[in-house]
Amino acid sequence: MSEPLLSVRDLKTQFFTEDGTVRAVDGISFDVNEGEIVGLVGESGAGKSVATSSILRLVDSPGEIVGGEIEFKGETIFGLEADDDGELRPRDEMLTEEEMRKQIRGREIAIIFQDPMESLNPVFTVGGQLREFIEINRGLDPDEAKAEAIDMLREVGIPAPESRYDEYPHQFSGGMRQRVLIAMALACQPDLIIADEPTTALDVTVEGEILEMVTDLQEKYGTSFIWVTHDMSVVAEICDRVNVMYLGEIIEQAEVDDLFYDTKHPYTSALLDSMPRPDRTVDELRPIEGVMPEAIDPPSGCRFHSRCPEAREVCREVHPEPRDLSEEGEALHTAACVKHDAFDVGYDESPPIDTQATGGFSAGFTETGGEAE
Amino acid sequence: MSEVGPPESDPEALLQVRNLQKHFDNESGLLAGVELDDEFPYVSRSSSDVRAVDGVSFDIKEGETLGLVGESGCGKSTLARTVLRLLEPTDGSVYFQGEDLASLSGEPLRRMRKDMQMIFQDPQSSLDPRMKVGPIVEEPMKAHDMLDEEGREARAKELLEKVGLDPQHYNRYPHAFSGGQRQRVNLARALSVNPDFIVCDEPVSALDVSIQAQVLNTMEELQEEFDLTYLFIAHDLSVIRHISDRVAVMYLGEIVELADKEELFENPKHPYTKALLDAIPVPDPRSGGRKALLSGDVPSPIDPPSGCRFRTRCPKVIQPEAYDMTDEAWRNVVEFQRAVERRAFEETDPEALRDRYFDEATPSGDAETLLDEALGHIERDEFEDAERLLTERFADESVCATANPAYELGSELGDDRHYAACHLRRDEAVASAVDERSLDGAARPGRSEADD
Amino acid sequence: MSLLRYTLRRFAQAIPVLIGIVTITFFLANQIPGDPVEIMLGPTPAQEQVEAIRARYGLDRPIYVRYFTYLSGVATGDLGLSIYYDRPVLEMIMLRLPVTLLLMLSAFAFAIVTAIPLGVISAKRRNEPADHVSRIVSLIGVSTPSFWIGLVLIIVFAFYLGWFPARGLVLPWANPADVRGAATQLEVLRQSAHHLFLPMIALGTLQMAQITRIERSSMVDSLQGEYVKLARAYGVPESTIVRKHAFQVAQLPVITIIGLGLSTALGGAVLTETVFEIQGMGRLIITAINNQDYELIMGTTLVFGVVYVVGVILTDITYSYLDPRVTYGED
Amino acid sequence: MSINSATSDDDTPDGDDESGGPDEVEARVGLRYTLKQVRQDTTARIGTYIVGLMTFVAVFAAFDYYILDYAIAEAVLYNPETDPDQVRRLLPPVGMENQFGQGVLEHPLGTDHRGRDLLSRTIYGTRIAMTVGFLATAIGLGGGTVIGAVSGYYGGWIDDVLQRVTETIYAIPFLVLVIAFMTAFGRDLTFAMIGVGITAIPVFNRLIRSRVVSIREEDYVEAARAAGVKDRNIIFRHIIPNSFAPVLVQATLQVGVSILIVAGLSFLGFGAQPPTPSWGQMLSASRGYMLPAPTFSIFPGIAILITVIGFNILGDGLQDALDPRINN
Amino acid sequence: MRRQHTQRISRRKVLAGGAAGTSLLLAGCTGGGDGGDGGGNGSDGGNGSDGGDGGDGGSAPTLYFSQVKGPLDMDPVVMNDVPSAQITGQLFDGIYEYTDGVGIEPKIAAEEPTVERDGTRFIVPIREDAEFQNGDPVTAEDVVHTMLAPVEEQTENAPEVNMIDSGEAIDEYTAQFDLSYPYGAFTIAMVRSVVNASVRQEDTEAYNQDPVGSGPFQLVEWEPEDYATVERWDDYWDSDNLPEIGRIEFDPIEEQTTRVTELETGNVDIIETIPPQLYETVEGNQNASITESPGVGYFYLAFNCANGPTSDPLVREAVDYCFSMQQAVENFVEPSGVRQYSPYPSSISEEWDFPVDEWSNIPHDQDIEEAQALFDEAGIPMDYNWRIIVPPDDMREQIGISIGDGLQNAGFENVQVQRLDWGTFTETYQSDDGPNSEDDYNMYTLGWSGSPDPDAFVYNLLSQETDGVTNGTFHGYDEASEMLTQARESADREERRQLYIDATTTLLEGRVHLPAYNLNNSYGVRDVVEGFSSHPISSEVQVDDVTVSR
Repeated sequence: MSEPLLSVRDLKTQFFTEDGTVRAVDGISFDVNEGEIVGLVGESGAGKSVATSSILRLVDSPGEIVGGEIEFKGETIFGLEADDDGELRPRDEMLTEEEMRKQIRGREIAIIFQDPMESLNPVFTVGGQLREFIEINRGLDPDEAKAEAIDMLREVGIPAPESRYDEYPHQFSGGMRQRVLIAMALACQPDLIIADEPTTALDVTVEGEILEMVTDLQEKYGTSFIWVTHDMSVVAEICDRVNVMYLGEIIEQAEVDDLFYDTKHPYTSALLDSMPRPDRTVDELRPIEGVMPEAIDPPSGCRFHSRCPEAREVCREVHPEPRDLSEEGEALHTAACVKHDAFDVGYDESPPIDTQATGGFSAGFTETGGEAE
Repeated sequence: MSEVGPPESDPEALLQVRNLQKHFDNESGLLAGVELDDEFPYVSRSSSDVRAVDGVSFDIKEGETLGLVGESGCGKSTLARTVLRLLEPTDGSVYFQGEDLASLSGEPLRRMRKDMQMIFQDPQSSLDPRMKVGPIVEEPMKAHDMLDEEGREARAKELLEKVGLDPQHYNRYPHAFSGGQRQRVNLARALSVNPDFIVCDEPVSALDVSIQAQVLNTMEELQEEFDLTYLFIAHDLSVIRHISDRVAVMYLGEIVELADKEELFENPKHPYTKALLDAIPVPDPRSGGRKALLSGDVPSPIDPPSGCRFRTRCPKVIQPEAYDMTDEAWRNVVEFQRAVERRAFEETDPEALRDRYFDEATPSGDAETLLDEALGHIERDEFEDAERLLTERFADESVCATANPAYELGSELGDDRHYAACHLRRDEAVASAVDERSLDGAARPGRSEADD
Repeated sequence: MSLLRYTLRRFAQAIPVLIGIVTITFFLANQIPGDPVEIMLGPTPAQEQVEAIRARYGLDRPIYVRYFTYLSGVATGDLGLSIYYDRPVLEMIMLRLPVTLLLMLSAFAFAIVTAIPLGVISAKRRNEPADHVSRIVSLIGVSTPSFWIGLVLIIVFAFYLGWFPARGLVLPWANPADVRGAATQLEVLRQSAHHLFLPMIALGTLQMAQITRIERSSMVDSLQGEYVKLARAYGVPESTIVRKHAFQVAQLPVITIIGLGLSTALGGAVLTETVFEIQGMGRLIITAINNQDYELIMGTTLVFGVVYVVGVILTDITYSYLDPRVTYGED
Repeated sequence: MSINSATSDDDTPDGDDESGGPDEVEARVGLRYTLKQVRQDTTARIGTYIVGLMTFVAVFAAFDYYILDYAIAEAVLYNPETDPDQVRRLLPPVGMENQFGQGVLEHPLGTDHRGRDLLSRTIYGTRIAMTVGFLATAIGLGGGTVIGAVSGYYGGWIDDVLQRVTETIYAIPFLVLVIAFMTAFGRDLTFAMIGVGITAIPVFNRLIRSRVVSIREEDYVEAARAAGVKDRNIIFRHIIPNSFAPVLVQATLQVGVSILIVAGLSFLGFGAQPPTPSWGQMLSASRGYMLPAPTFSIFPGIAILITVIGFNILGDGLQDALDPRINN
Repeated sequence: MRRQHTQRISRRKVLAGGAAGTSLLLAGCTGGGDGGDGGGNGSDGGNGSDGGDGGDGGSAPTLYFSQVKGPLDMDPVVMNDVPSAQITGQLFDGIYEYTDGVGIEPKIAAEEPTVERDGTRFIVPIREDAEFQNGDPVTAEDVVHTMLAPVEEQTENAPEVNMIDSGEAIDEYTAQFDLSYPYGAFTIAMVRSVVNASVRQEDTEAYNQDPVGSGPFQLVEWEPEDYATVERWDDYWDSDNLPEIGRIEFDPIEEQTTRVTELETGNVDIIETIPPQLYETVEGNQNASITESPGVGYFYLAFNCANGPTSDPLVREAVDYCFSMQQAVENFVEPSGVRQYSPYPSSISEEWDFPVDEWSNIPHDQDIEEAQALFDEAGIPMDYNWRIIVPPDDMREQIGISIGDGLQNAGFENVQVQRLDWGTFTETYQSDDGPNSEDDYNMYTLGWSGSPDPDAFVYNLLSQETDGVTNGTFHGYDEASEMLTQARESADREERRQLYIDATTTLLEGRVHLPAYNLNNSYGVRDVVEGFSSHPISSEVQVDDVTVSR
């Protein structure tokens, strides 16, 4: 396989709040290859959005990327090295802020945000906003940019794009606005588009249209996607490969079919089991007990152990790093669960933890979090 | 037509909703409705009522869960609130335990509320942040003078435990709980007065999937234990499929289809239901994705389409009797008409358009003449004329536009009758309440229940 | 709905408010103790003279008759006769109104021109020294009585430094022949600006401070908006984000605040005109009150109300112009 | 951090924000919470100190006047010396000199045009300012709450009528309105206070009405209605307590505004009459003496400035402390 | 400095203080420090009537004159306030006019009047060369109209001339007036601006806007209560007295600090009325100086002698003991004014040789114990509510407060010194039938300015005939009051003098008034102006000798 388009290694992003340090993204690694749609899936609070903003180095204060490497097409988006005093400082080849803005953002990596209602500036016309981004990222003059913008609007299925070009965001429905955002991303002709829960706020019928459109356009332009979502159905429908996040970590990574049919991590399977199905009647849902703990003070060992039906004592103590569990000749499939033999930390001998006792209602409380007072 | 009221419906039903309407006045204020025109008489009063719920009828039997599904903006939440008489209906009746809630108000209404409760979508905003969980759960009991103070506290704690919370959290404030737990508090509050009927307005849609399942399970357990009747509203068909006994599908203020769950999911009779089902993604990469997609936007509820409200997006609009086209040609005409309406193309050359829209099947006869005329308009850049022509002569001539559909069908799966508001079903109907030419959008009776 | 129709409708909606103002002022003015006729004629007028005057000003009729007469008068643009000056109230007001409007406009111009950069810098450099300075300036601005600022300005800039005149106003469109030391219209303008400077600052400081505060918080909000995040993600330079993307959205609450500030500023004009002895509406109403000149009190109060209502409508229109989300059809 | 961020941006009235300590079990609303937040917010704390100091001075001045020392009041209101020969008019503050003499320690801020001690008068003025500020605000708050709550909760024609009336009051620039009001009813401080209070009614009415209207739409109010809770209990148990924070902020700011307006009124001769040492009246009296004795007009001005700043920072601080967005 | 000491003829005009309301206007002149009273003025903006058609100031310099208040009227017949008089004095010539002192000399009149019929008939010869600005000659008709119109039209200043029974033009240049009673000060009453009878009668209201006078200046434009601009009439009939300055711009500045500031900055050349605390500031100005002279005025404390404790002379004396008027005047009035012991300003006292020394011994020095003793004797309870009302003027307020302090020092707990705005103030003290109750007021402070004749002061302020009009004391000294009427109606100066002395002594000893002070008419004048000096009559602004060098 050729060099991945984007390579993220051990990325750590933390938020320094009064209450303590929130380790929103805690050492994740994944690649995106050319022409691929990579899913990033997880429940709210898993750190998906922080991970994507980190890739563009757009983490807002008090958040900060504190470690790891991000390489994009050979350029170092983020990378630290220790200087003589042992202090970490950015490596020389790391892109400057100015270079990020001029070379990467929009031009190479574009992003689509979750909320189409808020992401468009309400006081400028849709076309104007689109045109501005095209001008900036493709160096076109205003007239060309406008023509391009109109083409792009038509491409994403906006009717009568010439007249809608001059309309304002509030005159568009939610689905239409999301189409505009997609048009923005595509129009800049980036190599990678990060789609941050772009269809979550939409009705299923609209979501369907948009996913179909994206699939078509992805084929047409060959753009790579990182598709962030919490919805396994969307993942199943659109992604080539999937990363499952839980509490700041990627706990399983696999091709989409493998993920659904050869699930390796208990969290992933619990997630799949807890969903009601539209295509058949499920009599009994099997929910994941408890709630996701606070990223400010995650559980020791495996972070999922407090809710895991398969948890054993060892899970409390050993923090598993993701390992490749694929068989020879199969696609890469990593998971971070000690129940697999590859880990060999004595899972089988370890006594089970009764998750019902710690799960259920009481684990739901957030009192485990340490307020620094 | 005006046959509303209990006589024809199931006397056993806990709740009977008859021709319920809720219109919102779009504007408020003294002069808000007055508009100044450029022409004489300069001032006019416009009425721009939003017909959020427009003539809905259904029954809910004791102990069952009726799922109500629809896209955002279809009027589900308004219906829920109107049924509970939190909103005053514009017209129609809601019989609950034999009393017409629509005609009640003040103290009698307040007392009725003891037996019907509601659970809201947003678990955060539905709990007063200033009140502790205990008093929140006790509040309805207090309002209905149930028990004494100690008794209420004991019951509150018991209920907290029942819904899966720790009774010791009686003294905590809502913000100390997670979303799923708050929804449990909501459940406990609703249950506190021992109601018969609970309206659940998207109770799990704000929750993460893993939590959704917890709450859904709890709700089912409680239903069993307390003999509850649910009206369960959701936009997520998976959730509906999981929890409901019967399902009603709502579109633009009307119920378009109502049937037993299995019947509805496996044998949908209304094109909208079909489209909706087809649009749901399945969490399975081998499922092959969505089958078909609906296009176009939901029309404005201020001025909904005549006849069948879904006809502007319906892939199966019926050909007007005046024409005799092949189905394919008719499909093309519809597609072309919608494309013109949406200005989906820039092309004005008639030939190119013909190629694009009528490649394999061209209408003949009158239809052809009309089509040529429309293409002529487009060539002269008179899109509006073309649109008007196509709409008036094709879309508005269809039976879908001229008559309000309402048909009772036999059910293939399950015993209940199957209601579908679609003219395609007129031949299968065992009963109908189609009022031809009643285009004013007024009373369209729904005869949804069989009387067995 | 077109802008014109929107405007017309807003004015139509203002009519009940204006009637309300007339009613309030009418009954307040009639509550005023003392007899205006006595003020006019002295303490021992002849009885027939009193009656003649009462008849002339309609004071002999019952109050409700006078109310409706007044109301219909107002509707036809007749605000009555000033008892003290024996001149039509409207004529006196029209003489003074431009002065007050000039003062108000310049004060707001000053406020807006200084406040917007201050607020933007403050928001951009949140919690940096520039922000602290601007916040302290605006805090002092909202906490200082405008008349006191005026007094201090007079002492410092007029008496000690002698840079500006301590009083009066020259209308920029005045005839150069009537303006001292001005031969050309340009010099009149210069004189006008010279006179306007101190009162403008005295009156404008509060507005400036208020606008700075709202501009700052509005910009802070706007800079946190999703659309700003989007613009950043698309490589838009930070300066463009501040100047364009965040700025324009942030101006909407500012416009609202300017509208609300009109009320304060009109009140402040009364004080400023007193301090700087400017012959405007503010001084007119004080004079009217001291002379117990009913008609003039009512007229000036009404016109103050009208100016405010018109101002609010204008800001509404500006708002609806700047915010495409406002449709002219609805409120 | 609460779990479901899907609803976290929902702006519940008193900021159920995402951050916040898990141990904190008390409500994020209400007086105790407010005080706690204020303690943690530096600006709010400074504001509290200033307002506290001014309140103390005001209470002390009042206490002193009525109970302890009649002579001080006399010094404030009348001549400091029983012997007019020794009247020292327009003295500068201690350590300074002007054409009337040299500052003396007994009159640390100097004397006014009648030889009265400026410090005592300024202190006494605090009492007037604070009383007027608080009472005027109380009138506005009381009237505005009743009108706003009734109008917001019931809506319909009651709302229409009440809103048109307050709108009209609001449409007359408030200084003009108060002047007209005082001309009609009386020119002294009491009417200034009432007048300013009346003009504040629309401010609170607007705020409370909009709070009520928005809270009325809150799910928890609807939940209470659905549960069959009586209207009265809904208003008192849910709506009013949840309007607390913004009203508190507005009321704090309004005290400052009222002090400013009353000072302006006194300056114009509407309000406190001599010899009552209200700050506005002192400023008005000092106008003629600004050139020879500028300090006479400086100190009352500074007193106003500091007091109003106090209320403004306290208000700002409260707003920050109670605003979930900034608190993050 | 005046270059010529004797200017043969000058336009002089006095606002004889006879009518109600004069005191009100006077308050403006004394420059109260309050910010709220009085009318408005100040803007240069707006448009007035455009009065001047002829007139050509040419290149002659402009004088910028800051008044205390703006003018109200331009028609001398109705005009009744100082600022208006200061301006109309430039536009009109008087029948008689003041010299640079309080002496009187003919202007339109050719010489002194001939007095006949025991002082009830005055025959006035008119100059034949005088001419109005519209070209009409000034005739006896005009003079007669000037004198009769106020009464006929019941103007506010009618009392100044209401002793005239009839008047007629004997021939074109001789006017004759018959009085209802002998009136000693009639010549002073004839210090009136002559109006153009025919023009005025044609449209009386327009005349007030656009007057036609015979004076050396023409009105260019003006705005009531605001500014006025006059321009030299180069065709002035009395060309010997054509002023040097080409134009005067009158502009009111109410606020004393502002006035001084504007003088400082040079925006105005002359400012009227320097308040005491600003003397030093103006004196410290290197480019300006002060010119002042004692005015024809009188400021006093008056008791309510009809009701309440002050109806008892003992109480009035006790009040006198309570405080030191001398000290109060020194503290609050000087150097803008001087202590005065009688109702007569020094110019009158000197001219009439009144026993000022004797009167100056009447007021007591402060003696609290004595005061307390007297209050005890009169049986006034210590919780009595004293109410002293004062007009919105700092000095008079301070006199009132000094008394209030004195009463407190004497042990009274409830003393209220109430500063009222003018309308309320005059209404309160002018109550028609005496104060209805003692609560209205116990004392008030007020001032008066008038023509330089004793009658103008004592008759208006102390005669029972003016009770409730300009006299708010409602005192019961019938005999003294009668004497004042006699003196008014006598033509014999010596007889009048004796009557005034007797009546005044009685009233002062009865302490109906406590005389307080008189103000100087003071002006701040920039050095560019030469030849301007203050005049005892506040409405007199004499500019004939004034030169401006810029």
